[in-house]
Amino acid sequence: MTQDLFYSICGIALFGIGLYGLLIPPHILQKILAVNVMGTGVFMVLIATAQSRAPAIDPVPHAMVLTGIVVAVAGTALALSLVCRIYALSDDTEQDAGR
Amino acid sequence: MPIDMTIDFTLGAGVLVLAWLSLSTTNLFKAIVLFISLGLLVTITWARLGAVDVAIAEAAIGAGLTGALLLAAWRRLRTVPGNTRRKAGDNHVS
Amino acid sequence: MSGLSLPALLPWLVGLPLLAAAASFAGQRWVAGRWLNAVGAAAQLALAVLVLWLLAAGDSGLGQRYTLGGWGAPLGIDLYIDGFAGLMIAITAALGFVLSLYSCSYFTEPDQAARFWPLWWLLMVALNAVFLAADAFNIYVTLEILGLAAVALVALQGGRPALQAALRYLLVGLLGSLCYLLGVALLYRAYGTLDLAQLGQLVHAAPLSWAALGLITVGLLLKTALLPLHFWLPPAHANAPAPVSAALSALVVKASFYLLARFWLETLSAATTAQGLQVLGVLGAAAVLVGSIQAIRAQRLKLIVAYSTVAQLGYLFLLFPLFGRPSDTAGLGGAVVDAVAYFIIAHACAKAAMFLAAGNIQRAAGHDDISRLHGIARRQPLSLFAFAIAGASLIGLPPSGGFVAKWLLLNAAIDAGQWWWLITVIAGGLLAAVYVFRVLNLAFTDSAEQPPAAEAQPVLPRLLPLGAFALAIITVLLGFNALWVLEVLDIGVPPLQLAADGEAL
Amino acid sequence: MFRELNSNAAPPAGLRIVCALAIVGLTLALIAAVVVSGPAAPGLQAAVAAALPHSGVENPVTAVLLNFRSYDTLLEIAVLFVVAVATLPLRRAVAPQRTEAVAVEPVLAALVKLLVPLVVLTGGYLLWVGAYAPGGAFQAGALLAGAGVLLSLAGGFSLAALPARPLLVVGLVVFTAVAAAVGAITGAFLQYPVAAAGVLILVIEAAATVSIAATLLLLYGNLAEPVPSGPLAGTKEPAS
Repeated sequence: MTQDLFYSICGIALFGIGLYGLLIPPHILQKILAVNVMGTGVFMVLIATAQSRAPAIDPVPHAMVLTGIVVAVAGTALALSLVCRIYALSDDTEQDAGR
Repeated sequence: MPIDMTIDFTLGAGVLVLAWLSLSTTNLFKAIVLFISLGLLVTITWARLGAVDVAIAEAAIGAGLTGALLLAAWRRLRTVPGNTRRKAGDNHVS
Repeated sequence: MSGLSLPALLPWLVGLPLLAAAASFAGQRWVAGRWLNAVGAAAQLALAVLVLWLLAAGDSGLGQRYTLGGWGAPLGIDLYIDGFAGLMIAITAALGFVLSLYSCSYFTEPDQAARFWPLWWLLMVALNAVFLAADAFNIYVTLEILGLAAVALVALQGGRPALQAALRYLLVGLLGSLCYLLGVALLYRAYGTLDLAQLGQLVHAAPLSWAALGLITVGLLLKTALLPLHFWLPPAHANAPAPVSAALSALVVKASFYLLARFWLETLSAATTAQGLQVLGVLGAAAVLVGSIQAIRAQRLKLIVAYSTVAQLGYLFLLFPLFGRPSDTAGLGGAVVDAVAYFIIAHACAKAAMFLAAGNIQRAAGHDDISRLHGIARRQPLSLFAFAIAGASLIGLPPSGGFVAKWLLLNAAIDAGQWWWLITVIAGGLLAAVYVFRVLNLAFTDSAEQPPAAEAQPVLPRLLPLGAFALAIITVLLGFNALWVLEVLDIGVPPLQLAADGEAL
Repeated sequence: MFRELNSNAAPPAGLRIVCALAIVGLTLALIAAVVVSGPAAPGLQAAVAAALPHSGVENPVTAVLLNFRSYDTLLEIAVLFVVAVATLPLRRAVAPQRTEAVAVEPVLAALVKLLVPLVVLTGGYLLWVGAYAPGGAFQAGALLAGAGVLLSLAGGFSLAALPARPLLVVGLVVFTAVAAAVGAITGAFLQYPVAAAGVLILVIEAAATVSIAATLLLLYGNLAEPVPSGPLAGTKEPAS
């Protein structure tokens, strides 16, 4: 098994773990974590692909991942700020949980 | 080379296990800390795959800043008992 | 040729709103300056009209490429415009102008206005960039701007329902983006390029192509809110401020649909199957029925309009089974694409008019609970009139854009020999009639226990009902100017295919 | 599916199992697709290497980010700008009035005073070195933001004191302005004249670094010190 194939598989598995985490776990913060885990999985596939062209490493996927990391932190920050605003508005978070 | 494969398998398995633990624990603080450790392990992985630019960004933004944001949000969710619900401007569209 | 060349204008479709975003952000303390945003929107409209005119006047009748940075694909990023893209840009600019004027009157509170305008302009940036995109990864970045700006605009209203809807919208959007990005990563792994045109030539039926197609499809379907994945749309669209709801329903969901059409019928067409196309069509038909029924059952005016969007989006997906698998990379054109593109435009105008009208009614009445909206027609005649005209277009009554759109769609279905889609189109029209007349019926009847003058209704600024009314008029005008729209659409389609269509007609 | 904001009730076991099986199936299918399709196709490294001498920088990743695919990076800065606009507190009047002043340990304060210039210096170095070696605007911006976080932790400065608006927007403005200006010279939007490419890229990166650092700092500041924002400007929790 080549290195790039191994990390591609890891990346897809990470994507799957993140997807399960997004759909299943109870807390919103963990859903936000899960989105980040999914993103890391995608990045791993990209970096593995870049590495598959060794010894000349393809810099384009690296640039894509750099862009992706910044986009991910932007999305995470927006999500967290929404969570905090919702929390500040609620009397009792449990009460609204089932809506 | 056997040593190389050992490193790769350790890294890959470590990343998957940390991700799973982080998403399956019921303790939020633990989840965030595990996520930050995941970011650090991923940083090592990027460096190993020759993506040094990405590794620096991952350490600074992916693990560092995202971790700081998550911890800050966690503290607010824990400490602020949002009991100052304002009726006006809240329910006018519900 | 004159000094005006079409491709050189393309980057300004992105650059102009980008600068406007920065300017409206830097000058947001200047309250009177908000009217400058309307001027900016007029400039964008002028630019879009100029682009469309040059596109239509071009002797080649071909799509046009622009190489950003002078590198050219696959190393650099290109922009691409053909008739379909040009029309989407034009409808974005046209609606953008009307909605900007409306928003100048709508957002009177400085804090809200200060945040609205930069986000609004960034939404325009993203829409134009999506329609011009010719690079798979570039689309990911534009989709993120689009998604995050849309979420921020939904959250603008504040209040728990809006914030929760925004949060759910955000998570769904991020999930969709990541599915799309994984698909792009697999495509790059398999073919080593990100340029859509090059991918279109390289892609062949193989497991990795199917995996990429599946991921890209799921990602974009989530963002387009096709039936089983539509759960996030009604709360988000119903709880946003009126001009935002209008833009989301009219333009934002169409952007991801546009990309789906590009990927399925152009770039990845070699990896598609006839069954896959039929499945998309069936989901669309189901969306028409389920969305309409939920609209009939909804209790809030804006929620009715939002569910109606779920239903109307379903019609668009008839594109896939009716278009079928292109035998070669032929470009998006022909009678079916005409019908669907026309449907997009007609629905965009009608739905924007409807959301503005609903927003006016909500603002005037202080709520949009339809059981308490008896006799609203007397107090908001112009808004109600706009709602009625837009409703007629959604039902498909002549003379309206919606009528022509459905007529074209019916023709396309018969031409394709797939008459069974007719049932969906007709049933959808009847169901739309039910929810539109349910609102109108209430609005024109006075309830017994109505306290007419008890509560002083706030007087709306004149522009608010006028904005809704103007869009309703455009909807009708569209019905009279169908031919011109259809001509533009065929730009970028090889003449061979056009000739074949001509014979078919 | 995304209904619960904050409940700790786990979904029913049946749903979890169905979900898990579906995801495992999907993951295996994707892995199978990758495995059977054999080695990856040749990428763009040859094209990048060929064009690198004309890009104005020596680090291929920086060349891709700021020259070959600079349009992506421009839009990426727009993404950060979206989030900055969406979360920027609008009312300065009710800015942080934290009653319990953070008790700053003198040792920590001294350490931070020593550390922050070092971090800022490293950030500047990363920005400059990005042309030749791993580094660049995003890494530098993140480091600068880290320095800001450290400073605010030590009580050295308040985030509200920054002239936030110009800092947040400068990256976008400079990038767009340079893109258009070089377009007027070379004929294509974002096409730098080869001789000036290195300098122009450094200018763009410097402006971007400032905006990135300011945005990241703002995002952290919003969460760390609860400032009322936007339509919720009245709903501040009592400082207890």
